[in-house]
Amino acid sequence: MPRAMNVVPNRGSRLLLALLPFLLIALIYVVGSAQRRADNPDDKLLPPVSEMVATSKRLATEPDRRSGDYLLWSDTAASLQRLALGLGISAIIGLTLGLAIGLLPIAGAGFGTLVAVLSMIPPMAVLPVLFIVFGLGELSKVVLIIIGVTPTLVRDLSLEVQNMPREQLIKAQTLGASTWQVAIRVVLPQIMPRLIQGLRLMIGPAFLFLISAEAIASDVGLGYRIFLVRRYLSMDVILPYVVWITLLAYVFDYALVWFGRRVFPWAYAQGSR
Amino acid sequence: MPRAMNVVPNRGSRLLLALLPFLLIALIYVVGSAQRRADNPDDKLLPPVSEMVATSKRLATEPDRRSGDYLLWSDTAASLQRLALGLGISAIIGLTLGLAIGLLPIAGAGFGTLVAVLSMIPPMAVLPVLFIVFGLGELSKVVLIIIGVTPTLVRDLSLEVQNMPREQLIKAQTLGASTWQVAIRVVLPQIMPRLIQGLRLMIGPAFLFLISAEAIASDVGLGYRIFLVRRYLSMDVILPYVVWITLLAYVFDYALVWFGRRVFPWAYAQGSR
Amino acid sequence: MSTLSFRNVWVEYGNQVVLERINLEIASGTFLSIVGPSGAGKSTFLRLILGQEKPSQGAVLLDGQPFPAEPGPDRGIVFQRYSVFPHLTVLGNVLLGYELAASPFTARLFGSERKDAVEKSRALIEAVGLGPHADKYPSALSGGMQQRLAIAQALAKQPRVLLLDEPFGALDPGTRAQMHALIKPLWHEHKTTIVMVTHDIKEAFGLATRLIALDRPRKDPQAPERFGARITYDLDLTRDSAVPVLGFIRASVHVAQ
Amino acid sequence: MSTLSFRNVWVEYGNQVVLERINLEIASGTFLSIVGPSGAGKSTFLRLILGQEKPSQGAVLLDGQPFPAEPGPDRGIVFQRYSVFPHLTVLGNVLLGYELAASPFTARLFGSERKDAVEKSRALIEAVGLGPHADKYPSALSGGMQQRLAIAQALAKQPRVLLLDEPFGALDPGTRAQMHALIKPLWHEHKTTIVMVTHDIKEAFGLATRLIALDRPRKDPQAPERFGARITYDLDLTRDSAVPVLGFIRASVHVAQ
Amino acid sequence: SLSPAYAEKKKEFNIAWTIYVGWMPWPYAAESGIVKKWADKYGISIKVTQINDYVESINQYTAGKFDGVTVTNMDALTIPAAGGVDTSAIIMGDYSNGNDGVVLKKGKTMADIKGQKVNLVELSVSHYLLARGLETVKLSEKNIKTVNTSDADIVAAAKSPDTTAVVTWNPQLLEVKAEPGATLVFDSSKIPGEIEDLLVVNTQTLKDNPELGKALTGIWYETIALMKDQSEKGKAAREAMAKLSGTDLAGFETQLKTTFMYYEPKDALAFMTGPELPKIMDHVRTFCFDHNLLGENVKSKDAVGISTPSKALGSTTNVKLRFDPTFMKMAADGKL
Ligand SMILES: Nc1ncnc2c1ncn2[C@@H]1O[C@H](COP(=O)(O)OP(=O)(O)OP(=O)(O)O)[C@@H](O)[C@H]1O
Ligand SMILES: Nc1ncnc2c1ncn2[C@@H]1O[C@H](COP(=O)(O)OP(=O)(O)OP(=O)(O)O)[C@@H](O)[C@H]1O
Ligand SMILES: [Mg+2]
Ligand SMILES: [Mg+2]
Repeated sequence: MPRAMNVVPNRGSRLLLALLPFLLIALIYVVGSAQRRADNPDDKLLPPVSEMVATSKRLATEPDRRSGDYLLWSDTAASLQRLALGLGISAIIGLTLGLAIGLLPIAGAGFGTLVAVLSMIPPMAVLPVLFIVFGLGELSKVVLIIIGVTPTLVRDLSLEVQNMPREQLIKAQTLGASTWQVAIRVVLPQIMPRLIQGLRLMIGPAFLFLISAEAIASDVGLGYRIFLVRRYLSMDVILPYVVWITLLAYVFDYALVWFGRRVFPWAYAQGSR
Repeated sequence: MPRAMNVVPNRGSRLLLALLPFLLIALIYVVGSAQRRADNPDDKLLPPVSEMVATSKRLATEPDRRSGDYLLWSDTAASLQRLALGLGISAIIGLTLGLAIGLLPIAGAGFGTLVAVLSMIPPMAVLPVLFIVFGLGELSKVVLIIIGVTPTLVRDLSLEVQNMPREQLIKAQTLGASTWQVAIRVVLPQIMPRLIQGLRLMIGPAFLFLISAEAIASDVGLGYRIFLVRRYLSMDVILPYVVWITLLAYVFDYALVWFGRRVFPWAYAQGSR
Repeated sequence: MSTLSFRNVWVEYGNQVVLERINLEIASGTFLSIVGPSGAGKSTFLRLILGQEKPSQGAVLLDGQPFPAEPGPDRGIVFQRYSVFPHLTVLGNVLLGYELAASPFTARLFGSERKDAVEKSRALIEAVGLGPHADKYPSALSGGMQQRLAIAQALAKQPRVLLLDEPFGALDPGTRAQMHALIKPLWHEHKTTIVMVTHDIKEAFGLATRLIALDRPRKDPQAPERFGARITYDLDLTRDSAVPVLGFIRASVHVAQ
Repeated sequence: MSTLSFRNVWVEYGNQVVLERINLEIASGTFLSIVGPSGAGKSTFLRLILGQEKPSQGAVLLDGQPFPAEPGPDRGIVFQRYSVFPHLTVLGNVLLGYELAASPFTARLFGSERKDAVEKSRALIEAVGLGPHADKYPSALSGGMQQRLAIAQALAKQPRVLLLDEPFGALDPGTRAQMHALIKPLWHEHKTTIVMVTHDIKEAFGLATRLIALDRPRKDPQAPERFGARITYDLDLTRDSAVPVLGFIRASVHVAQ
Repeated sequence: SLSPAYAEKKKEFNIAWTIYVGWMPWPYAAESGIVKKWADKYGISIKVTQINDYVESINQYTAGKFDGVTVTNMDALTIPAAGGVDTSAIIMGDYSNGNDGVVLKKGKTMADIKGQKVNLVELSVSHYLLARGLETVKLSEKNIKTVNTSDADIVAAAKSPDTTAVVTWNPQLLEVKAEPGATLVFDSSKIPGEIEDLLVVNTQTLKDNPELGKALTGIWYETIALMKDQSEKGKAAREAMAKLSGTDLAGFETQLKTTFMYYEPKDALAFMTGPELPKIMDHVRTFCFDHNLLGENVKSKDAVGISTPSKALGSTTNVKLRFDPTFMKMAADGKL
């Protein structure tokens, strides 16, 4: 008998093993749902899969009685737009500030501590201030994402700059580069893969902030719908929405990886540096 | 004139530069507060510093007339207990699962995808489900922290295990180690510093989840207080609480660094490995 | 008596043949050096002995017995890098071998058992010249000191076969010479079979009692991976002048690069 | 004509004296090798020339002028590692020097300007033997090829002084020999002043026209950092047999280790 | 466990409450020992738990985590009753008599709301109030746009410059009204009795454990008697309630003024058994059905049956919300 650590499952069993926990969860759900329905035919907590499928289908293909929108799509569009805007702006701020803090000792001294402190403030606690400063429109939702995501990105990217081999910066200077040139031609391209990495890690938190913002004040969006129907324990809406959000996050993550590999091939080649 | 990137401020000016943005923010606040008060003497949004100090003092040093508790301290104690419990359990699950997934190919195949998918579920979206499954006691608050924090920890730690030089694992086996012995004597101690690092990064999210959970169902805690007085927009309570939370997070972060350096000196020595 | 035998061993990865038709008997107590160009399969050869790799054809035997298909305490190894545990002190690194053997569950020793193990460990540490550094972490040691520690660690298990994969490759010439001066008496004393891969011909000749070269005798530029490496030289170095054991088998078909 | 002068140069970090009383004139076109034990201050010496470091006493002059206290295009450097930009292809790495000079804001060239620069770059890449690899990223190059690229990159700026800090230390002996064969004609052709730090005495003698050794002549075991390194040998290698320039100044006070 | 707290005899009961002027007697009763006194009397124990979020408290009740909850008539219909949990309203505590209101920052009358964006907790009693207000000026929901806004954040939302119309309840309403330039254009005093604040319990639990109903009713009327009391003792009680709701005595009493408390059990009994209640509930269920609040698959407003002492509404086979005067009658008769 080889040691457990040396037992490598083959392709087929790997796939099977990966599916197993999902199947198990599905099974537990189906059984639990059936049991609750048997106890109380109106139970809303664990609706059967068929009901969730029907509801999802209705949400995706039938216009809403109240607004005439196809709810799933209008919610998704609204949320994704906020998410993209929030992450996009965060990325730009993160790159700029991260580069400045990492490359310029003066900026590092001035903003380093500030960013560290800001990153510790729980954004949810300062929501009232956000509302009043940024209003209740799209802006405040995007701003919540930015506030939640940017400090981590800035810290991460400035650390990446500081961890760059000094030799490269010196080398660039011996090639005649000014600070600006070092920034845009040497440092910026090299931290881009890390930005991709950082954005991947931030998809989760970004969705979190988005949903929280939408839960508090909104009239469309994935988070809005979840918290609205929460009033009626409409798990047949909430659960498909959660699955949908998870799927979106997963696709987004995958897209970022794909993009990174395509645009920064050098960073993914083995043994670079 | 040297290049901007080569200008290194000395100790004194570094300190000054670090303080500058904080002073600036304080100044903006004081001016803004005075202006709002001039416009509307009842303004609650930006209370003057004196008022916040008075309120903080009352919260910290005068027993609540109703319960006899010192509110700030009873809130802090309740929240910190939940936080410690949540992070502690997350750390244990993270270590166990991360180690198993990283070290055992079979566990990796079985749980790897599951954890990846779970980490994409925004915990806030399943908050309603959580409350129903785990009730409204301490448990559901701790569980929210665990759900929010653990998947990231597990991924992080399992990656760390997988990135360990294969040579070390082989070496351990040539010294006669079983899988269990490799796990506890070779892998576990080496991922502990990474756990510390991971926990540091998770302080922010953990506070976030704590506050969100306390906002919905609780009768004591920092998040509870903030959301309780939010109905009256008592910023003279909210702002000191936010500062206090930020400070706590900062101290916690610092304590983790200190602990890591003390207990795992080898990991912080230069050029280890 | 721990004779290692390779019986018509082939190693293939999919289409790529890495080693082909390896036949070799390594007598107990031999110090065997392996040289050969990069990618020839020297590390693969060691992995076969280690049990990390299974031959796609043929068999590798220890005293005529196939051995378990995973690394074990009868075969020690020292790699070029990552050979010591960074989280343990010098003493802890050597002690670990004893602890693993004696305590399956906690892998820790206490009381007099520990005392004994510590004593044995200290003796080994002394033997490799790390006496004054027993309480340091590897990060505080130079590359050469780390490799000495790795050797002490491997010797603690008294393995029948000790494998060295370019153990001194990362060291500067001075330290390398020190290591040579260290390893030879240790080998003499412990009577282990040592198989060492090296890029340094001088080192190979200086230390070993036998030397083999792995190389691809046929090179087809159109399909370089269709032919694997074989043993192209096999020299007995214990004689006064080095004498080929199997003779000069290079030559034959050699398509120019 | 780009003579480098060290005038009574001292480098101290707090209490620790790294270099003391360095006096040296390096004539234009010299190929100077620096040897010495680890920690002697060889890299510090290069950093002084680079402008990264300021002497705590004395002055370093280029043609009698102090130079700006930061690296600039008149002094090129090749490090042991991290010497090329991983995010640029071979061509991009060499091109960068031209782009930086010609376009302060975007640091990119277009049209015919770019064409000219590409041509010049390709010629240099050809000269270091990387012609067929111009479009590869450094991660696809071997260590030796990366160092050749780093040299081409440095030469693009036609620096008056080229500094090499153990440029071939990470290479295996074969590749190292190739690099030696490459560097000598390049130096001849470009007439640069080269200052090379190396651990390999053979390399130092093989390439240089002058060799200096840095070492601490006094060693006080109680306070090892109280005495800095000086130039302990200075040999002119252009004569038929190596002849000391300053003579043998070791000896004097030497407290045993 | 996941299974609801149905059935069988038990000794321990959990009641959830949320901060609202009409429900503050509950925490006060728990704190001052009144709960224990009555529970002991009937040989049971009752735990009174505060939930910060109103909706969550009802959800928890519906999921079976609580045996009873403080809730409005409309939410009792749309959440537990529509969710299949047979629910009995045993205490009619008060109705909102101005505690809920529509506030405009731009405009002076209800008609001015036309075309504005309205911040409110969607699908709550605020929404109902808004719908009733719109009816009075011949407008419909098509003429406005609603923005769902959490009740804890509605005050901050109201301060935001781009917010012009808000519907909310107390204590938030007080803060919103106080904004310079804000006008209260419609409030619940115009629809008296329609927004009722109840204590509901699980019908099955109540059936198995009638002592629970007796104890709760006993607690309630002893506590609100204190609340009404104008002596020092009453003032102290009100002050404690004010504190518990996060405000001071003055603020609490302002809220109390716009709350019509049924201090006497006989008044509440009269209302519950009278002819008004079915009319109101009919109005409410129509609103709920129009807004899909009874469930997406419900084809008529009759799907969920409501029983009041004077008249039953909708399905008779699926009665899920019952107005049960038994215990208030016992209180009125002094039989507790
Ligand atoms: N797991 C594997 N899958 C596919 N090919 C492999 C694998 N391991 C090794 N190889 C291939 O086998 C050949 C021999 O590799 P090996 O590491 O044994 O060479 P080596 O002689 O040790 O080289 P070096 O001197 O560079 O260490 C190489 O061409 C390598 O690409
Ligand atoms: N920034 C610094 N602060 C303090 N001490 C330093 C600093 N830089 C270098 N030193 C010290 O100066 C001495 C010389 O360092 P240097 O890197 O020049 O040595 P070296 O001769 O290049 O050694 P090696 O051969 O190992 O590269 C060392 O003892 C080092 O510890
Ligand atoms: Mg190898
Ligand atoms: Mg150096």
